[in-house]
Amino acid sequence: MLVSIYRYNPEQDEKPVMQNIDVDVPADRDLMVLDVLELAKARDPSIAYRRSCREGVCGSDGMNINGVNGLACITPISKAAGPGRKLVLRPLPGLPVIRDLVVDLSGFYRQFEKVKPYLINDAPPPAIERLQSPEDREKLDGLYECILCACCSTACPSFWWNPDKFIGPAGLLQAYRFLADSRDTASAARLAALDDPFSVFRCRGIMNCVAVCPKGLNPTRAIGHIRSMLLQQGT
Amino acid sequence: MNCDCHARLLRIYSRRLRKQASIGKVKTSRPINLNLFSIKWPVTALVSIAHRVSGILLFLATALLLYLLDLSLQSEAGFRQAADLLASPAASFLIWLVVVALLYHLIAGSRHLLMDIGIGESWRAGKFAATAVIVFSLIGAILAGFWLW
Amino acid sequence: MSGFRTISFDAIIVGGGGAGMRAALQLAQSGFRTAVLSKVFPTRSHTVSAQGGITCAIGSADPEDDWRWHMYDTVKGSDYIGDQDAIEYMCMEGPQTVYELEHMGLPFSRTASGRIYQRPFGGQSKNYGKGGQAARTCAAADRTGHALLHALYQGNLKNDTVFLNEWYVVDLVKNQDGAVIGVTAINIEDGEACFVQAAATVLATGGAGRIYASTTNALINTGDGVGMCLRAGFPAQDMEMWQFHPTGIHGAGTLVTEGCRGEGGYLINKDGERFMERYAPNAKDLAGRDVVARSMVLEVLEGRGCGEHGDHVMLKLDHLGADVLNSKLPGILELSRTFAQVDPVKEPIPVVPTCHYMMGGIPTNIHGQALTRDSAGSDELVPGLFAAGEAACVSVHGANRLGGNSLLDLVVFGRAAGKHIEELLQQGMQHRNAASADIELAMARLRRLDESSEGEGVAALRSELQDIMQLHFGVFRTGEFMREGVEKLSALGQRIENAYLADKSKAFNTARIEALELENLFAVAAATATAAEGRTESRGAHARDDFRDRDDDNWLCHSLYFPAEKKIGKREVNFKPNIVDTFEPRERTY
Amino acid sequence: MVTNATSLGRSGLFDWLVQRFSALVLLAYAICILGSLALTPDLEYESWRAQFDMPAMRIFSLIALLSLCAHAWVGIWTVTTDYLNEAQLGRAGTLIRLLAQTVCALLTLIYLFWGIRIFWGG
Repeated sequence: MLVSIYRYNPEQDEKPVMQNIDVDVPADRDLMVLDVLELAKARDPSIAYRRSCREGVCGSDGMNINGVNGLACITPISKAAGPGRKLVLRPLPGLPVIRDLVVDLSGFYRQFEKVKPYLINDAPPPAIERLQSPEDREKLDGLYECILCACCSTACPSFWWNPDKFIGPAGLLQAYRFLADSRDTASAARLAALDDPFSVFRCRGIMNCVAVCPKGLNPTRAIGHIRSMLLQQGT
Repeated sequence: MNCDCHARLLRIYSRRLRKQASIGKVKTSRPINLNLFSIKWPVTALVSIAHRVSGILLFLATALLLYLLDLSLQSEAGFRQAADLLASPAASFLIWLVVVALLYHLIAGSRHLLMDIGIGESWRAGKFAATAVIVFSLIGAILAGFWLW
Repeated sequence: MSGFRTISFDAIIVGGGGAGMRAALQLAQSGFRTAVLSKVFPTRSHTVSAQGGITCAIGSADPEDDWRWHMYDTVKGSDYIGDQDAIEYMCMEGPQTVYELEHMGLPFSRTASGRIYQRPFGGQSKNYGKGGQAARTCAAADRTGHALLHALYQGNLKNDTVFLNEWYVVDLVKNQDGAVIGVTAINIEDGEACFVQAAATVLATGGAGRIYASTTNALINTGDGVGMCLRAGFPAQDMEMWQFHPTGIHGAGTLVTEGCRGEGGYLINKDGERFMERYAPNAKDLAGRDVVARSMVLEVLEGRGCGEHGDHVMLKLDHLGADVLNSKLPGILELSRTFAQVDPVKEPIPVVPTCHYMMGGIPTNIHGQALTRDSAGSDELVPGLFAAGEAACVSVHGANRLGGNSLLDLVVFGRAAGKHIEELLQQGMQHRNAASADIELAMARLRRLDESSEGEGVAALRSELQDIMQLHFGVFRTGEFMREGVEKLSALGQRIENAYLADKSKAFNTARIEALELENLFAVAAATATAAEGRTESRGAHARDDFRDRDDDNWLCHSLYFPAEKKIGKREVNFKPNIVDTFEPRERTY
Repeated sequence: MVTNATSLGRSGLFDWLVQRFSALVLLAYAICILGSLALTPDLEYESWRAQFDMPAMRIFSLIALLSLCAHAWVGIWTVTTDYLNEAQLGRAGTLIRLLAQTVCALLTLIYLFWGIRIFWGG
């Protein structure tokens, strides 16, 4: 199978190039893109990419696969490229490339940290757990599962254009995860910190984030909920 | 030292440490992969980008529309002049373009308004609505053509 | 210090998984200069893959539940070589640590009354084995590890812990007194090698499942902490004890949680028979993991395996209904559809026992302090060195870990290590000075790789290692076959020492990291092989064809592998809990 | 929080509300005008003029004009801050953006006064 990989080594290359590598893939089963990368790396160990759990829960190997952001470890090549077609692997769009398929995620993490992604509740905790009804807990479904792979934010043009000001779908999903938590008491302050023209409102609802999320989460909807909460508070 | 103050100092210290630890080679001039043609755009994105483009077109075309409106409302003669202008193939094509942009902007905008009230936020509904925007706009463009010519 | 930057902290934690971040949180909260060095961004650590839950007697499912019952189960599960002081501490402190996690924001699933949801897991009983199956595993759907790891990362962000992410720790730095005074580490992003100095160094580097060809473990689980300790001359304990999880997806090795069986799923052979009823008439599919894994292999060996090659069995879940599966096991549906092309709502999942957990590791006491042997053969603390989580062997799991006890182990002992270091620092524990030579010594490995000009590539050597381990040290072991394995390994060891690093570049050179990891994998594999060959009995996960019975007269003890001599010794099991009476060894049936 | 001197209300929510309300007005106005044009194929000057001279229509037109300007400004501001910033253009980004915004603001003002003259000029 022909694999085209974005190569850039800052110590050798002026500019990134697309390198074509022919990888022998077993014909009897459908490999994941990560398996193909591992095969390519066995031949050329200088190819750099991140990976860890290889089962889609750690979020390390987000990359742009044939034009679509996704996790290499749970994207089958049959779905990514189709039979006989070339696999094209590029780093996540819009972020500085450290090397090959490895991007600098520090800006992405900064936006995540901006939303104070932790439970705030200054009341002294009870001797046991804080109680939460199953209905209240259900509100966190579709939010807490985020793996911070950055597939969504780096598929979002608003995040490309204003990576320092727009929090981006991943960060906003996390913001809503805490706004929606019945145990969190800082909603007002959280909302106040989001009511500027950029942090939330740069979302144009284009749904690229929803289209690529490997966990099937829906940041667009979460952002809509944040807007509704801002509206309730602000009017 | 009170507790708050201590915590603040600690925070400042830890930021400095973080920074210190990340000092290394200067990280300027890293390339960014942002070749817009290498990216596959879902239909929802295309519809949204077209909405933006049509908005910009309309902003510029407003001058034309205001001019025509002004002319047509000035006098009987102005009205004729405006009507004659519209009769020329080039101008009527231009007007058709503007009307199409307007229709598209209205239809796609209505989808955004619906999404604001929580309709069409799931991926499936979003794709469906975006496709519907395209279909309705095409029908609108054809009708506008019939109406103009 | 010649050419190397030195960064200094009160305490450093190597590893950003559950144990490391829990220790870091403790220290950051008390204001000490603490840094976590992690080779991956912390939420990419393997804790994230834990599914089923964290076992602990919080009395939500059953208000009568008692931590002593949990302790009994754990001692029995360990096949009696778990240290009872440590197990007692873990089970007793457990509820408090779980509540702390909940207060931190961990989104546990809930019961109708709003308490944390608990599900049944293997090896759990009420009333010291006499009251039937217990439900003691606190769960956040089937994503408990993910929820736990993220909650801990969030807690650390809140407390401004310093994270040195994507820093790879190469080796421990020892001074002439044998005290650990810090580590050498590479900043992966730019390749810079540093000396990171600390009064306390905590190894929370997780397991080493990647020594086997088929494992549920992440690709990063390369036993770095154990490798470092062995290279520094410290012993490793119970390294023969590797848990094979009964339900790894056939072919892919991906984990399918025991929670599936907790929720009512069961294993069937090719005839559709629920075979665990024969092997464990009472607990059935919820017997200890070692028991279930062995039963599965026996079914396959006796020709009742499923599939074209008859090499696996099936996990049946469809009878639970789509609603239960969607609410309690959503992640399993995802994984099965992706990796087995099977929809558990309709069809059973093909599963095989797959390497899952390292019960052994760096021997520690309940404060996380690493132990070695003095010349007289008794325990001695390693000054400045601590370990917690899977890398450590405290030992609460003995010869077999119960499901849900690993998450508990890592938060309880991560926290305990943090607390103890806190005390020591308050008492004035100081940095010890390093001589240049000490650091140079620890940098030697890096230099060798940079100077390598020929030899074999890392990937091929690694897969050879994994195949040897899989073949010779799997679910069933025999002496002769293991001795063959030990020989193959020692030949391989020489080739690994000469591994060739072709790419010498600095920036994000993953080839260099993988070469360094390979040496750790090999160190762990060698320890495992020697210990497995040396323990001439069957106990817990260690099952030998040539010694089928448990031998309490000779082997009711830990094994201790000494890297310098490449030999194993014995270490006494602690049978002295502080509060409860000792649980005496008995025959272990389910 | 990120603030911006050139945004309309300096609050994201305010801008967002302005854009939504103005959108609704413009939608209604467009339907009204396009509808009347489509329904009267042989339009004469007198009826055309009379339509815009109705008091209700004059007010509606004015509201629509104001909505148009507000809607356009929020849109233009969004577009310019997306593409014409330092992240895209380097250091000159702010200057270029200010220039573009000035031009657009002038154009918007021209539209506003021109429109008022058309509808209310006599």
